[in-house]
Amino acid sequence: MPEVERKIREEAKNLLVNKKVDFVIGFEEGTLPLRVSPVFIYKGDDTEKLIWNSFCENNLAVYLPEIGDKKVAVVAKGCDTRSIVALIVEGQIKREQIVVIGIPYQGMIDRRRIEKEVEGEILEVKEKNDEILIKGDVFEKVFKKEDYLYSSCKTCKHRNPVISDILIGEEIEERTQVDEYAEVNEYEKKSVDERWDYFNKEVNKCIRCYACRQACPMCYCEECFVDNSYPRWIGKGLDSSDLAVWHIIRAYHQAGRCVDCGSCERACPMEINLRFLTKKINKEVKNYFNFETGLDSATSPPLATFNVEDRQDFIDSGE
Amino acid sequence: MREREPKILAFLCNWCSYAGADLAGVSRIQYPPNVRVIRVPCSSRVNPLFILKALQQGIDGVLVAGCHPGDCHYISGNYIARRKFAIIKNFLEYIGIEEDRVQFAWVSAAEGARFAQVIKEVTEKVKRLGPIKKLVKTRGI
Amino acid sequence: MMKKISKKDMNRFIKSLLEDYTVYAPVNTDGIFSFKPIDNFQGIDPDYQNSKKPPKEIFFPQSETMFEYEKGKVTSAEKVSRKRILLGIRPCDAKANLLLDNVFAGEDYQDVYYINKRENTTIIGLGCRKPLSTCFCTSFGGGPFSKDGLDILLIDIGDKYIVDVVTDKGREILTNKFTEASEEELKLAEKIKREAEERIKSEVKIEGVKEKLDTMFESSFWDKLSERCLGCAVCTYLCPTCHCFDIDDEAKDSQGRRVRNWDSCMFPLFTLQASGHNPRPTGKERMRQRVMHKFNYFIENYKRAACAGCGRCILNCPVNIDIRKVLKEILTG
Amino acid sequence: MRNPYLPIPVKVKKTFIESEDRMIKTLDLLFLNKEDKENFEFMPGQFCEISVWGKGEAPFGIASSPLEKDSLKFTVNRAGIVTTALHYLKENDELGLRGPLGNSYPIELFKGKSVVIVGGGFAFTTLRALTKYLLAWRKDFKGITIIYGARTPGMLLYKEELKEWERREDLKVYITVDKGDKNWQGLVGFVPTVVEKKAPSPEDAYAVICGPPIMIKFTLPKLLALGFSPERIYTSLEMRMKCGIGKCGRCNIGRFYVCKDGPVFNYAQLEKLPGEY
Repeated sequence: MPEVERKIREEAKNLLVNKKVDFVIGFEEGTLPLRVSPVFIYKGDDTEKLIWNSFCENNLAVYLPEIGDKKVAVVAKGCDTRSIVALIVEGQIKREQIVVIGIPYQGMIDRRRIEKEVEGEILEVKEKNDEILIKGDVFEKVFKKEDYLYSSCKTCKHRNPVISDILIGEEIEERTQVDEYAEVNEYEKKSVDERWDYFNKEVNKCIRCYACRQACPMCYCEECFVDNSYPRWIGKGLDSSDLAVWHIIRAYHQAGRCVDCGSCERACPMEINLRFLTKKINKEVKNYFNFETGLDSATSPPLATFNVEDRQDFIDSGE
Repeated sequence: MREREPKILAFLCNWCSYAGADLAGVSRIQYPPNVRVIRVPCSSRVNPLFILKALQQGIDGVLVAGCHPGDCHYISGNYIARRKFAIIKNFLEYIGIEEDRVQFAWVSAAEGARFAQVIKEVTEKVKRLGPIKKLVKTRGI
Repeated sequence: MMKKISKKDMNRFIKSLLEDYTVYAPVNTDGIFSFKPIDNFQGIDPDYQNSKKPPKEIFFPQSETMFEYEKGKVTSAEKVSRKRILLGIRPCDAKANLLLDNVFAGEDYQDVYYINKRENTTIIGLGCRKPLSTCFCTSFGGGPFSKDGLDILLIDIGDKYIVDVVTDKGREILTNKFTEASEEELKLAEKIKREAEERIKSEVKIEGVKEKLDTMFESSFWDKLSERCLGCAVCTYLCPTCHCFDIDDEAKDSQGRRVRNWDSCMFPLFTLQASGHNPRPTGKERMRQRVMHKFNYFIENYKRAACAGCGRCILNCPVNIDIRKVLKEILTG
Repeated sequence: MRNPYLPIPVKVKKTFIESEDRMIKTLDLLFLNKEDKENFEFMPGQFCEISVWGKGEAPFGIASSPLEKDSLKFTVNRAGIVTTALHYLKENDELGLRGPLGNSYPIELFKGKSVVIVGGGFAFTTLRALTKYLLAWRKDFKGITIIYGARTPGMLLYKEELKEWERREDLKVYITVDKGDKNWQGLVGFVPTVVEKKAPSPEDAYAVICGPPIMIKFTLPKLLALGFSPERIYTSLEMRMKCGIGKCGRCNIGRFYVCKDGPVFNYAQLEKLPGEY
């Protein structure tokens, strides 16, 4: 058993047995290869269920706005801890309610990419150091983890938890050299019509299941704008104009709030490139307001505040 | 064939830009008649959804105008609005909506002539783009 | 009636059908298959396992105009302008259509939109040579080569298809390119079938689930089951038997259209009343509704579960809630 | 095959503001086509889906009795888009109508028996239909008791008719308000308390109860304590509905669809159903 997994169980057990928390949110074995499932653990004995591997892709902070007045421990990667900070900043949870079990991690494996690279169904997976061993009916293949990380993990600059009460595993060196907006910059070079065509193609895959919204820790609104009936902003069908507005506003509402954990994209059954939208928002937030989400709990979200000196080069000011 | 005149929607803040429009009117300054005005209490009242909803319905261009920085009737409304607009404007361009479909301006109550000038420029820019095709909802609203 | 046709002739045959029919076939878009009208046919994509969205959408589209109106003048969109062929659907989904028939074409109100499309469609199914580990159609009386709900079943035996003609509707479209299958070919088809059936390892016990659920409405099981659920509609939208919808007007002034869109019992809005009261206020009640509706209420009304074992909800749930596990826990817990 | 989703055309004959807060309005409708009118046969307790062109469709219980000639009444509480639009309608405005939908109060069972009608707030609509029907065939029934409550005197529906009913000798009418005003001389108090105090006899009697969930919750035990059996207490369920014909799924409770198998149920039935209403 990997050391990290053993430590998670041990710490979770301690917290529960000593009644430091009401429950622990972590991961358990999934029913499919390359999958795990979030789990809520209430009893010390059940902590044996907890696991840790390169498929723990969900951002468990998504469950926190619903915990009421409970005290909860949560297993969190770097991005997840930034979501927790963002939720604290927005007053959705209280710091003292949460015990963060922070885990520095190199990134999660993009299961879909692996699935696409083998012929036939994957039946067995083993993780060994830097490699993933995949077995199917008629094939066996080894993948280098680093080459198959989720795109959000590949460009992540905050792989260490920004807050943690219990840190499990060694802190890892942050990559300062990666260009996290490389894809956005590339995209910006395209012509306006090319950009629209791609955007349109992507959003037209949407089936309005709202998995992206539901998987996002920051989409905690009591009633989402698409569900408003009065005014009813957009139609509920598959009209491409409505789909476009849904995805524009969903991304826009993430301004200064998205930690780029990639949960929305992983949840999407239609495999829409959702990060290419939020990533642009993140880029502009950085550009205009020099802000990155979830790094500290003292700074207000950028769209809830202002600076008199903010750039206004896009406004006709008469000067 | 005659060019179709563009339809432009202007959200004007009640305290400055709307008064500026009024001044342009009472001063009898001529400006293109393409603009339909919606008066809002403050430029920060303009939710980006309003802009998208207008484009969805076939409006060729949207202008949002408010008080100059420092002049907001509500002290800081236009500063907040400015942040929202920075994001949405860049984002709409990014996904392929032409830059000039959505424009922003500061116009004070004293700037009747400037209001006319802004409208003239906005109209020209939108005219150059031609009728809106992207984002328009063709059935229902 | 067992016939055969070479794959080459099959392609020509499908192309010839395009003249009189709208042909829906699995189309690969960026790795995701969906049933779309095609204008050319070059065979079924070898990567095709099953469509992401179930083919129920051919009869019950996710978003469908019911009628257009201008003030009181109503023009219904119930008619189907062209006959249709639905090509390449999997036996589980064909079986699921039969379950939907109970709802839309049952004894009381007839849903003309669904029925018109259903009646005007000839369904050519494609047997599954390689069912996935998440397939459990056999638990519901189906199988990788089940003929229920199909007009024609195709069995891929390499360079040709064995064509099992199930209904008269299927027989009607055949041409002289379909010839008698030989003894040997039929034997091969049998072998392929057997091998496929053996591959299905996910056996889910269904007997007793309904009775157990009868006693479980107040159980804490639902709290436990729903806590990890995100409340999205992946499981219901991708389910070939889910049939809930919303009716919505898209209109300007008094002119517009009435549309129906898929809806999901997993959304809080589904049951929220104008007063603010919600009979199913939390994820727990909504998860319970989904399971109860499929494995209790539906059985009570129609004598079978509203599940065909296609495995879509298992494969696509963002938090890996596995209905096979849920059913097992219901029986044993 | 008839398309059950297509509305038939009707128009507004008259509108009437019922409540002092002007939020409740009664619409009286007329059929535009003669054959639609002839085909429209209903019983008290059934409902219709009303379409406001350009706005949408919503379900409403029929407030008039089938025996009222040239009248089809719906009482509408203004809450959302459709109900607001309905409030803005004027005489001769055209609408769409689907129905009658759902089941009705079991009037056959009531014959030769007493009927106790308990209503609260604006849920009195189908109870009005029922009352009118019972009064039209008065001699077919034994005692008729009406207990009806609203927040204030001004919030009572059908005020003129209530007065008329109070004057009649062949039925007992108890009108109560949560809070009276200076002109109010009737009962003050909540419906459950009035039910308890006035204690209508359960002998050979059926009870029909409609109102806000909280009222029903507290009235039900009182009726049971008086000796009404669950089989003889009927109610009409409120659920969010769309299709009205048991397809769209949202009003599903247990094996039933409230729109198709209801909305009228007795408490013996409801006790066996999940309490999701």
